[in-house]
Amino acid sequence: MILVWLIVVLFSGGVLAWIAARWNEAAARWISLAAVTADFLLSLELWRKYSAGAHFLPNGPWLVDFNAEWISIPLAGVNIHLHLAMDGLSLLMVALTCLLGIMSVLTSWREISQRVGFFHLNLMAILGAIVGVFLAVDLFLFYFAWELMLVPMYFLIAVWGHERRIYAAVKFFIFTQACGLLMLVSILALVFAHHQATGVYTFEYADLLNTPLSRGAAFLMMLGMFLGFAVKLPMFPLHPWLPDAHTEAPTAGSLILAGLLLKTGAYGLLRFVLPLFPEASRDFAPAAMTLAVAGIVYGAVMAFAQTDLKRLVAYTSVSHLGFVLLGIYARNDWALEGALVSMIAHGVSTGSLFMLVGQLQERTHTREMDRLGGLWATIPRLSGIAMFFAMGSMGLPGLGDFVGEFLVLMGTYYAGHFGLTVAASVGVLFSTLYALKFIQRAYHGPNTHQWKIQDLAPREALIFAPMIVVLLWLGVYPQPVIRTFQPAMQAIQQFSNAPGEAPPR
Amino acid sequence: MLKLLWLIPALPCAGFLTLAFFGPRLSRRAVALIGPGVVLASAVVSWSVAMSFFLAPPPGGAFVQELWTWMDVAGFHPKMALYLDPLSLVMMLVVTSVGFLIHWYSTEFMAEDEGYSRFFAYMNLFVASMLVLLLGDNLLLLYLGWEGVGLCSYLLIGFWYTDPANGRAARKAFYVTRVGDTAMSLGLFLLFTQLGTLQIQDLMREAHDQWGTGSKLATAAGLLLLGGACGKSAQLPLQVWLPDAMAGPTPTSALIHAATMVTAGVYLIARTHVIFEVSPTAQFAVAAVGAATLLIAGFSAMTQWDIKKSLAFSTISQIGYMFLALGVGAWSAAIFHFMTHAFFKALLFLGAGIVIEACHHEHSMFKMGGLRKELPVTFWTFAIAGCSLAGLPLVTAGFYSKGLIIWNAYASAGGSMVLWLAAVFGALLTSIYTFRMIFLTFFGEPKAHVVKRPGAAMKIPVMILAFFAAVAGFVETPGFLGHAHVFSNFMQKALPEAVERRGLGMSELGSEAVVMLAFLAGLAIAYFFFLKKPALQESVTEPPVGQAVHRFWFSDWGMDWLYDKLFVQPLWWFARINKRDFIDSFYAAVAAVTRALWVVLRSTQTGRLRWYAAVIVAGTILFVALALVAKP
Amino acid sequence: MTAQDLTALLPFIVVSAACLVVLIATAVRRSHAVAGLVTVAGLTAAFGLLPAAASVAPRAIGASGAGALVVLDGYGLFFIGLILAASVAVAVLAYGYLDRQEEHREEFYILLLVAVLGSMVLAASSHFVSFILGLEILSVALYSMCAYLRDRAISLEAGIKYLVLAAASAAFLLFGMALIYAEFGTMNFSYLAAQMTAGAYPDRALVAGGLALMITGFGFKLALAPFHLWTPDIYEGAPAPVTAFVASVSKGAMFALLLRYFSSTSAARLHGVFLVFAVIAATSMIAGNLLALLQNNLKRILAYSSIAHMGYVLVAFLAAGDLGPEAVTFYLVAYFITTLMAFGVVAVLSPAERDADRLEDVEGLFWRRPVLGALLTLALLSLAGIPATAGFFAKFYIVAAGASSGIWRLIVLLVVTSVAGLFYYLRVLVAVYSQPAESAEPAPRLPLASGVVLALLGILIVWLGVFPGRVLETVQLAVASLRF
Amino acid sequence: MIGLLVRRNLLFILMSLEVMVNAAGLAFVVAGAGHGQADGQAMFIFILAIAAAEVAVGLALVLLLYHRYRTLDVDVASQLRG
Amino acid sequence: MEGLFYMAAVVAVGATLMMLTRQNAVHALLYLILSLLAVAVIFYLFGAPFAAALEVIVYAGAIMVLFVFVVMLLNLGPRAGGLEAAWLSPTVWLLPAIMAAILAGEIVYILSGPGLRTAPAGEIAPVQVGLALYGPYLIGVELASMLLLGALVGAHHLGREARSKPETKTHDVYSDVAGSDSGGDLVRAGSDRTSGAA
Repeated sequence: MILVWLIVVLFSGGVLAWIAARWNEAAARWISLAAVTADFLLSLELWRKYSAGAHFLPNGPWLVDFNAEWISIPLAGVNIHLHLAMDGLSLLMVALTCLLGIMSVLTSWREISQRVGFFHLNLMAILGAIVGVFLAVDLFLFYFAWELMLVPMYFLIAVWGHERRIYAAVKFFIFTQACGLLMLVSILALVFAHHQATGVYTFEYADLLNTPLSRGAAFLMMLGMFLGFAVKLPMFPLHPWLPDAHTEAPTAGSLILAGLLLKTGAYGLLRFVLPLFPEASRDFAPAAMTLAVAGIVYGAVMAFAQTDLKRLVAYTSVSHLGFVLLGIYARNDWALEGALVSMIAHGVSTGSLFMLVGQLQERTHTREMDRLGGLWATIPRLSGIAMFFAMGSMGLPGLGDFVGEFLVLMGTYYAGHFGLTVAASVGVLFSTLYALKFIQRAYHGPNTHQWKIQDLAPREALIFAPMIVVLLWLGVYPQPVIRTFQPAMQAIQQFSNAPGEAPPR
Repeated sequence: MLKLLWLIPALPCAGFLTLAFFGPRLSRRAVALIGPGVVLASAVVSWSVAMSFFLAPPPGGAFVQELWTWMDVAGFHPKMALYLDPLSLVMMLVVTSVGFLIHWYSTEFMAEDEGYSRFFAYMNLFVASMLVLLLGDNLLLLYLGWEGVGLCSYLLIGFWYTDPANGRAARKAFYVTRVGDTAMSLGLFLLFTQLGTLQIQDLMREAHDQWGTGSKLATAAGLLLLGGACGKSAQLPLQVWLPDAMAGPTPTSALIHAATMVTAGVYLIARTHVIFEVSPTAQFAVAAVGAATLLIAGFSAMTQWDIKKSLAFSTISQIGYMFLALGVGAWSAAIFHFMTHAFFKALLFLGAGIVIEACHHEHSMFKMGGLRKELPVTFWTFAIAGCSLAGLPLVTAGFYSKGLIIWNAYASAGGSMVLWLAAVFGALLTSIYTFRMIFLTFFGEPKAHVVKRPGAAMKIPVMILAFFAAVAGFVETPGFLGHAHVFSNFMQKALPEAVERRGLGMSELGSEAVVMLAFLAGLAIAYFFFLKKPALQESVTEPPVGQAVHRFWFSDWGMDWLYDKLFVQPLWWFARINKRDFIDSFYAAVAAVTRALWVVLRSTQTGRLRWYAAVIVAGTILFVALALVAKP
Repeated sequence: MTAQDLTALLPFIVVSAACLVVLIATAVRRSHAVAGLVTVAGLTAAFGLLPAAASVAPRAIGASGAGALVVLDGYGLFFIGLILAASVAVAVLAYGYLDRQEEHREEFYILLLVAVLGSMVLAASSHFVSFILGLEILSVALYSMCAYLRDRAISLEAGIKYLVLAAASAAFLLFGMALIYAEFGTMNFSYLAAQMTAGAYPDRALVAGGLALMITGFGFKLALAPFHLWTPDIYEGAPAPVTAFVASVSKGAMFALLLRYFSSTSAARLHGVFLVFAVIAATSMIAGNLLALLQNNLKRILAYSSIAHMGYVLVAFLAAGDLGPEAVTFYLVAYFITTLMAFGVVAVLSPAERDADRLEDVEGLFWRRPVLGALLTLALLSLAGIPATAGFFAKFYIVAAGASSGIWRLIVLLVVTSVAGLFYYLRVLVAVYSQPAESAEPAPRLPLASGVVLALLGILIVWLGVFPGRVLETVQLAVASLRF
Repeated sequence: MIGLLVRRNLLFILMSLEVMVNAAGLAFVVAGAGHGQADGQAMFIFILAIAAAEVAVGLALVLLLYHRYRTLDVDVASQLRG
Repeated sequence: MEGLFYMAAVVAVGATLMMLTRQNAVHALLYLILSLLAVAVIFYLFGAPFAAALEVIVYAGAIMVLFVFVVMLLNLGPRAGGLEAAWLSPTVWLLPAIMAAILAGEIVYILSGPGLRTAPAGEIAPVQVGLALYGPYLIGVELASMLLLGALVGAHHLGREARSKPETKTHDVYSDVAGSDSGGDLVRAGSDRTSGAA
């Protein structure tokens, strides 16, 4: 029942904030902050309870399970359940969502001044939908939450964005929706293939797992679903929506976009594509990994080429998520763990980078690197934090990203793709290029424009402190995170290996 | 006492944290206390640990202190553990002691600089990560220290960030070292996937058991590790960054680019010596790289006008010597040379710092002169260090350590006549540019008047270093001079003994004699060229050939220009043309096509009734035809 | 005409009676309120009597030699109920809308009632005669309704265009019917079905030709691809409530008949007809979505989107599996609600002299009139097929039906074109949420009745989107009776 | 049917429409006669009613068009486009 | 018998073609009436005397009279001729003619199939038609009356004099036409007439 509470708290918080905003705007902010923090505490409590020994419920590898009747069409035999379930993977993802949720509320404390109520409604709606995506186990419910995620995000960008927000919002919407519909078609094809085999319509994840599929059909379905998720996790050829959406979204928007929406793509691949179509994924793996590496290198080079700060950080996400995709498709223990750790680390480090750029934009009203420069003198603390997170996103050992990337590269190497590992490592090298360029252009160098801006306010320090702690903690002692993910990863491995083929240890 | 091992890296780390967060608020006096104080404490602890290590050597010659398991992923479980054995002990002692002296020196050198606390924070972080590198129990922890050290060198080189040139030099240093690090990480992957562990000791055992000598995998791993080492220690392919790294404050050059960081590569190869023993080709590659680098750097050093750049090239060539030693199998000789080099090179840099400060931040040696009288202490200490570098026989530490390496270059298993000749010619070059430097700055008529005399804080460390530069040599003397093997015996437990090969053409005495000859020749040439008749220099560099050679050597054998053309330009070009992300244009094209379709379709909505009727009729005709034609 | 027949025909009788009462009332004394009230009362009474008629269902009326003219089965009654409900909504919206016009207002209600009767006959017809009569009653009433506001040039133009083109397509339809009658000698769907399935008919060309001609009639009325050119002009020209009626009820009734005709005569199995319908569906989806891309007249956008939506429903229609008819019926229910909502908002917003159909009228609506803005957003989201709205589940159901019967090419085309469809829905959404232009004249006061109706529709959209279970059961019951 | 497409005068369009409907009526009667059933003629009567209704509304529209534009050219009334 | 049928058919088609090409509206109307009469003859030949009578009375009689009345009302006569000529340039004829030809070809192909029974099975007396009308098609008749009611109200509304623009009263003509057709339900027809007066 606690799972339903996770979602209900967020949505009700949003509505309350919208209503409260009628009278005074600060109340709206406090309500949404309270809602997200409540959720965060819930997830932490869940984590504490379940990280000890991951024991499974009878019906599959779930820690907590909630199942209720939703749409039942007796005649046609279709019965769709409101089936929420949580395992190690979704537990961590929900925790990340709540953490970044708190951050996004805090950062938009001063930045969003008009229509605050509606803003918080959308914010809470997105978070609720994302939690829904992470918990949904019934494919229809998953697709329902997946599509629900888009609308509030669209509003967030379209109403509170910057100059070209309409273009960016529409582009974002169409990109994701197009592939989302492809995913719908493949889900339905799977359901009907299952119907042919067993005569019953079901959207249950557990039942659909072992539907006998012909090789060609399985590949097509897998491709449809893969595209649906690959667009969200900006895979190389499908990524152009990301830079626009990021540059135009308000700070909270791009924080959630980078921190969470990209993860839903990766989560989808892990939860649905690999287990549901084992052989097809195996055949598709080399192609996916090459695309991932292309994404890493291309993302890094493009980040290097940008002059707009937010676009630079956006392209870094393309590069980092390339690693996650690489890890997922290397399909062995290290790569999967690496993918998860780098997902969380990326959420924290890129999220903070966006908040930093947001602060910078709030103070200097510009994102163009050429007009910035020499800020270290005027705002040493903020620049120091920027340096810290830039190093993080560069994959400096001792911080979260490195652990993830190292494990992913190790896994890829172990899976026998030597060429890909070299290319990916070159990608890491390029990441140094853009990280240092970011530091050099924005903070070092002469103070050409005589910026006189005030340094970090206590509220902002409150935001960055936990993020620094989490990133460091992930870098130095990622063990609790890895242990929680272990059972879920075991289940995914076991599902996604075709019967008879030993897991590539 | 060994239990306090974790304190050694922890202290500078704590220093970094306090200075980073509370630095700006502390007074200069407090910062001056915390910065060097922390490193002093760390030095004291390391000496005490060294004492207890000597007195009661732990079983098996090494002590492991496990802190916590870093990560445990299905078979890959690196731990945060510190590993102490003679090799890391020596390195640790040198780093902490020399580090403290340099900290003490920079309290005064950086006195009037506004980023005072920031400087010490970075320096403490550097010492901490260097110690983590040295004491790292597994290669991953070593890699953590490795990158940390790279980061600090970037921060310190770009310390005076207001000048973009410093920024560019710092970024160049970081990129090139990062290239090396990537090669090394690939090596790590290879090692782990093949041998199943990254814990250094088990790695060495596994490598020995599983790989027969000359196995391709071992060679690949060795070469990759060599790549990493070259990146960090500025060896042949990746040495372009060190000369530019001189843009940082002089104490950093002294600490990082002379004494400690650049020798990290040497430590890495020494630590993973089993891999190189298993694959002779990799070992020979190390020797070849060492020999080539020491020659090239030697030539370039002769043509530099900036005192610090000349010292930088000399560092590269000295590390070339160490790589040569490692290449031929004389492991302890390399470490011995590292120790002595750390002392006199740090001293040379500090001396150069004093000189630059004295001549109002003047870097060019040709504009200095005759500082002998104004800065007597600096002159004497500088001269001792110079002689030690050049290898003044019998008295200086440099002579012993370099002599040993040159002898091993010939005598040891991997040695050969060619290597020996290269080493000797290198020694000649070394003495030429060392004495060139001494004569230009300290002798001849004074061109610049001295602005600032070095205070006590600068003089004392310099004097201590001078003492070590002279004395440190007697720990390991060659056969015919008392045959003291204190150092190599001590290293015995960590590194294998250098084995003599049969059929030697010449004795150790002969090689030492030749080295002495080279030293004297270099001294003479330097004296003749740079003190007696300065006019002679123009006669060499005037003719077009000489001019070309001069410019070629000056620009580090054209490597800078080559790398720029090969890597940097294409990247900038691609960045410029592709700013708009050409994949985006593909989607824009799709949008344009749909827009065109819309325009076409809109034109069908003419609004005229008869056109609508015509379309309906046409539709009917089409469908009737279709219905008739289609098979039932 | 036995007693059961009469009870079965009760809804028809009540609607005709209401029409006459309004006629006489207006003759006695012109009062808008009375006319409106009687209409609404009549329609609700008819809706109330549906269970009574259902008790007697299924009744085939006029079942002597020539076969039943009208059959009142679960399916027919379901659609009649749907039509009556929609007409009540249209009537209420029209009341608010006409209140602001100086034109004679009472005739509209008579025409509306006649049109409703026509569509009811269509929904329940199972014979060519009742088919053509129902169609013509509906169309003739619509001609006058389109041209109702006589002082507006565009209304007149819409009326003329609609009349001429409808008459022409009716002529083709009649000719097609004549050919099929000539071949089979009977005009009743069930008899035709019997003979067609038997395959006894010698002259295949005659039947195929006849069917093709009839398709023109269907195509015109449902505004499918090649015959869609009239739709945007009539939607824009006609007053908003009339457009709402045309877009929803007339199309719904026609599709009900199409479904009954083709599923009973199983003519769809003829490959020729299947191919024709597939081509029509494809072209209407493409044309519908593409034409609306850069439109900035709201009514024209909704016109084109309704073309596209009819294309989607046709896809479900072609998916003849067990899910096909259900998907079609459910989609029509969702489509009714959404279209009525969208046009309802336009009707409520339009001042006296012209319809508020330009995008500028909707500019920043959400910030000026939050309730209306939210309702319009709901309608647009449902049209686009975003979750938590009826449109989403409807589209989901169609794709499911398509997937079950394996017509993959059409499904993929549906997906691709609906993405293009997103674009223009978003364009309108952007306008609704952008900064309101100060110059926008204050929107007329929201009449209470229309407000209630719109709110009700909004609730229905969300309810269908989140808990479609209840409605799905009734749909399945209705469709079960179709396959007698 | 040709008149419908060619003539711009609304009146002529209406007349050609009448011809088309009449043709359909003829087809029905012939079909009915062919089968010897009275249904054809019954249908014909209904077609008459339909035609009459159409003509009635059509001519009303003609009058309106004439009063508004003083001409019967149907292309005058084509503001709705695009 | 055959000759008469073909002759009537030729007259009908010829008259319609003539109707199309006339500039003068009245001439066109007269040709149309002629073609309708020809069709009536064909009906008679096919053994549908009642239909033929109806065709003459209702179609040719009432509807065409209506047309004539409107033409007279708007006195289109010769004056409009000039305009019409401009509109009938040969090129305008080309496309529709081709389409008409294709459609005609299709229909001929359809009709040429084996299925059609050519010979009329015999005369269908009006009494049978009446029985059919009031047997199964009773509802049809009722609906037809509603249809005419709708048309009546629509025409009345559209035809009513606009407030500002001058206009002649034309609506009373329709009522009797609608009335006569529906035949059976005189009661309703009566009520139409009263409403018309208002």
